[in-house]
Amino acid sequence: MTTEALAGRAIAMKTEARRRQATALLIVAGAVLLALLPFAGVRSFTITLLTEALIFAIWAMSLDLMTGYTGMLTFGHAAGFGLGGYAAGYFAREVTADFVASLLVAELVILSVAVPIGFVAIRLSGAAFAIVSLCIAQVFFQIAVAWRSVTEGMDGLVGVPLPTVLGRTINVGTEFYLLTVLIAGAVCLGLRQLVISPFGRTLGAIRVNEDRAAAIGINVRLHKWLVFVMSWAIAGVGGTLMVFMKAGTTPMSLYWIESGNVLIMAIFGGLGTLFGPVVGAVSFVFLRDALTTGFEVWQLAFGVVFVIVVLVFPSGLAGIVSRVWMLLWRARS
Amino acid sequence: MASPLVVRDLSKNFGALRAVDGVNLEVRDGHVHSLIGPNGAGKTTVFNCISGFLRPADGQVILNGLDVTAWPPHRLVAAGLARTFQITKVFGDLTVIENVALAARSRLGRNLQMCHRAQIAVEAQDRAYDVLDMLGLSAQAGANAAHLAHGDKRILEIAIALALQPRVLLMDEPTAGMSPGGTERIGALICRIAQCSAILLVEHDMEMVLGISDEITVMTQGRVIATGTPDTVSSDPIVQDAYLGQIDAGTL
Amino acid sequence: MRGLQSALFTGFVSLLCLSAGGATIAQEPIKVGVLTIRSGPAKPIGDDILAGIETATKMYGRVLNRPIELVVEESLFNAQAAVTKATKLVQQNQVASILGTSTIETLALLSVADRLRVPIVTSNSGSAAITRERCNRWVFRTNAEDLMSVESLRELVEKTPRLQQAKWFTIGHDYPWSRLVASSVKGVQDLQYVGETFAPLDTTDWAPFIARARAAGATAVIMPVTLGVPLLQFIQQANEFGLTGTAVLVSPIGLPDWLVEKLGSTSTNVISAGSWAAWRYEEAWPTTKEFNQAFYAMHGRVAGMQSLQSGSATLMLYNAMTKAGSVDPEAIVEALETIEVNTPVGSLKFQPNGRQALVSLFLGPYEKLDSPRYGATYAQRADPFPASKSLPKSAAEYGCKL
Amino acid sequence: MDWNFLFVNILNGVVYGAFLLLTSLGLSLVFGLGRVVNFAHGALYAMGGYALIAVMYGVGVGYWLGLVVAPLLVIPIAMAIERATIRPIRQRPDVDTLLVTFGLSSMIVGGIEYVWGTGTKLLPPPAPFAATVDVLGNQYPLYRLVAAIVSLLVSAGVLAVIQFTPIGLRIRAITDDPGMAEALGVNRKWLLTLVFGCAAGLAALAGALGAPVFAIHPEMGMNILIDSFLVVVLGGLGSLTGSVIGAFFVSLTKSIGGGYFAEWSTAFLFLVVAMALILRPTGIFGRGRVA
Repeated sequence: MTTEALAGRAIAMKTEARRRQATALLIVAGAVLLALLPFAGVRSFTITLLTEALIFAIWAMSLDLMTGYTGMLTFGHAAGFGLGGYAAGYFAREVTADFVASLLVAELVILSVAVPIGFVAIRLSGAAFAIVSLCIAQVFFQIAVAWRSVTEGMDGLVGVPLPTVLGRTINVGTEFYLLTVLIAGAVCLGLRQLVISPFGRTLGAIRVNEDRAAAIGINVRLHKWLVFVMSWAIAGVGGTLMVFMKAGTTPMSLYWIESGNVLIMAIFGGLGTLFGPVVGAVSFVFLRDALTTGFEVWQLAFGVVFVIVVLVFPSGLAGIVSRVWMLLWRARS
Repeated sequence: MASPLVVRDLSKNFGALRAVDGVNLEVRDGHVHSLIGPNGAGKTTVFNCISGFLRPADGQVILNGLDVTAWPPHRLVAAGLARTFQITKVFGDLTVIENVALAARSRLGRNLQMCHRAQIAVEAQDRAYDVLDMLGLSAQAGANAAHLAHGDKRILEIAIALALQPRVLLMDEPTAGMSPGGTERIGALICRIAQCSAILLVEHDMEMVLGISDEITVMTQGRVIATGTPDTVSSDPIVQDAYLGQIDAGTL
Repeated sequence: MRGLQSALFTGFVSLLCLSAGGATIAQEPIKVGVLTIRSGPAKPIGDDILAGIETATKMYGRVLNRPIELVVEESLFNAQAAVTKATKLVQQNQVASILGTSTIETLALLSVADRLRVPIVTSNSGSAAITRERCNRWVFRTNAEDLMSVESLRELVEKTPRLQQAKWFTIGHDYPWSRLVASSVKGVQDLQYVGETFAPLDTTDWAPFIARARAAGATAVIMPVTLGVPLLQFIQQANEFGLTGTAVLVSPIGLPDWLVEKLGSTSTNVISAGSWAAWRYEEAWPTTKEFNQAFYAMHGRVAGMQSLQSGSATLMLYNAMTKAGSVDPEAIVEALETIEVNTPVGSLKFQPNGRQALVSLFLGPYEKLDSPRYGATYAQRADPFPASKSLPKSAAEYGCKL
Repeated sequence: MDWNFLFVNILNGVVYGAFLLLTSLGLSLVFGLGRVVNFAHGALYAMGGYALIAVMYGVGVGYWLGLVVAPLLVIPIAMAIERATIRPIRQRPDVDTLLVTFGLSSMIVGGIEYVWGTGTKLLPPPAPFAATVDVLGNQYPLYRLVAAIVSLLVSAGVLAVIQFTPIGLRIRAITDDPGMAEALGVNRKWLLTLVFGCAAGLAALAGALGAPVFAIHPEMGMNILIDSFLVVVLGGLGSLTGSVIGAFFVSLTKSIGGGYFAEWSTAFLFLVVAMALILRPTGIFGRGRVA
């Protein structure tokens, strides 16, 4: 085994490490940039849309962990999001509007549900898992409709107060936007660290080939179970933000159409990239707003744009961006 | 000392079909033990039962004196058993080194570790490189596994298994679809591997089997019809007319 | 196309005011937001709402010597989307007020009304809570809420022997208001109530629920079903199963007139327990006739229930602006609290210390007209049922605290 | 226990199951052949309804002729769509085709809204069948029974074609083992285009057949799409026998659930399907190959 070969490997690992730091920095820089927008004279409604987009981004990233990285296709990802929304919203209205407390409560509720459900659901894979996840979400939808004493049925949970952080009320607008940017950035960074960790790589192995993964000593079910629970928990963070932003929620937040939307955002942006879902969420929100204003056949336009993007850009919008990014990277080193 | 792998009265049904019927096996340390038989004899089923991919209907699998019957695959790996697949199942979109490093990391028990640490990555990488060096695959370390030549894929398959540092290695037709040259290469490898771990081998290439095996078990219709050294087995009249005849006609 | 029309219309209006005198700050149009359904199966309802607002805007002409510019937004019939769009209307278009919302949107806006800080006048929201326990100083309602409809239903039952002897059954969607209607019917004195069933919200095949009513031997079925496609499907299938032959169908809040036209003769099997509006009120009330004619001239069809209602809400708003003498939100709200206006649904004013308009409901059967009017061949006969009979005397009584 | 009530609900289930079978067969065929999860299937169902009123009120043909013509109009359109959007990306991962069909669904529904508007179109049942008949003492709409029989006959025809004709043999061959079939020299590309078209035809027929019962509006296909997905996965992806069983399993669960659990019926359906899949992950007739 030659010394230059060893040296080559050392260098390879160094560049690997450098790239990791670079990406982490990129995420932080992006968050800072976003946080500056309100002070750069961006229109207040654009900020509103961005807030919504970032909340969706959190949700889409959580789906990316499950579908993009672990290969568990889900049609019922509204469950975690909507559940978090209801739990946080109800707690905030009835007990205290403290954001952290509400978030914790939401997470507790989600865990208490996702742990047992996940334990059963992850025994399936592929289409069966997709359909079962859909079924689970629809059952939650029905519960939200029927459990009127808590959810107020189809009228929805209304009158959720503004959140407070350390006793200070966060007004929806710039303040709430900054909070969202902070959380979205943290989630993105955290997920990024997760997917490059040994755990993350293991998920990749499971995605590519479950038998093989098992054969090299990976406890496939345990991993899928953990991912399922984490993914719901992160979705719940988004749901909590959303319920505060909209000051309420309705069972429709658990409906399969919502699950479809988030799946579309993630795939449209590019699965397995974390970055893609963010792009997907942002473009989804802005596209929908643009198309549904004074444009009555927006569905037609939406469909056309959608089909074209999928046909012309494989691996989603992020595919393009990341390719450019890689080129730049190569150019640098 | 006790044999690392002992199989007693192993049976498995698929519906009405009794695919494996009371199979007994003993793989001794440092031995290459071959399992041969015509297609549909149940060899792969035996493999899947031993390696935890199928739950045997009956019988015992004993690994290093431990009863591991119907353990899930990942526990078996931890207990020192690894396998390769008949159809190549490398991780397509990863590089060769990542493929092996995955296994190495798994062996280091790092699967569940959720934050990246350089020094573990290094540890795993080094182990992986050692394996690749041993199998002479380090040149392609950076290549995408999916783009390897078929022969190299088969070697990678073995490399992944070896990175798990198994006491017992199950190899399912490692030479499937390989050129004579490649077959020799594999044969040589197997002998080298046998020095550190016992091998149970399913193989069609009689030449090679007779060449490298210390012990051979012959199966037909899910039953063991003969066990012994290459010479005894190849001279065994039952085996002759039940099986070897056809094979000779087929291969030679 | 409706969008195009309104664009042309507003363009036309702004042209007018440009030609009339130099463009001073006073000429700058007043923006009014219309947040309603612009796509999907429920769109016809949105169409009627928008058309009514456009008609009323044209009828009223300039407000505070300024033209009105309608800014139309799609609510997607979804609470969360509606909140975003309302925010857009306020933040981006700086509208002076929001019109056109239905129950789902109104309930969602209630939570954010204090952030939006513009008057919201809804004309198409049934849920009683909106002006009762959940009432909000920014949110006004011109249409009668569900509990008022229940009162008129009571009256209807007392007046109609056929309904008194009937065996009542409820087939509704699983909405709180549906259950409210059901429980109120159940509560009516010496009424024979034989059962109820609530369908999932995405029901397309009503056979199982019709079977339930059959098994219970119902002869009067009250149907708190979402207006639009579901109600249409339900009535058609009830007809298909011959339920309309054995039982009378009672619609708790009346049928939109486009739906009546589609149903044709089937609609005569339906009794309205009290409609939010009825264009045949014109036989008794000139403002309605005036509105109907303007509407027909503008849209070439009859002014439907939702149109008459949204038109009324619009007129209330414009009169309030005129009285307030400015488009300052606070001023408009104060004006809305005090004005009394002649509208297509009668002379309207909001209940003191409340947000519910003292509006009549309209009873009467659906019948074939001797001769088509405004292109309509079937319509409801309009016998007004005054708010004094359907609404508690003071807002405080039903829990509205502002 | 009211047996008659149960009977009526079962009857309702069988009728709805017949419609569901038509849509599910197409979905299952397309998946089996091309691994295409067709989200646009519901939109094609709606297209059938609109094609029907187009030929009835546009051309002025009668209902039954329209019933034949409408699917024939949809088939070429669907084939063109497949050729233009799905074939080019066959080599990409399955999610891409899923995405494209999702976009297509939105496009078709939007297109329908653009051409016909979003309003609901009511279509009276054809004259002789507008009445109700007495089924064991229950007034039952005659048209529903007729429509159910028609769709059952058509489904049977489709199954026969798949089972006994050379083309059917090829379809089964590819469904079982794509690689093998390629080797046999079956032109998979065009076969998929053809089958996609026919599947769309079946959906369109279902849409047209159901028009007098469920009315016609742009989003009429959405609910039946979800139900069909349940059917196909429950039956075992690509297995036609499974689809048949699945269709009636789903429809009966739905109608009996509707009769006895009212607002809980859909939740009940989803629970049952989830349970069934957890017990049998590859579906009732799945051959372990869950994509």
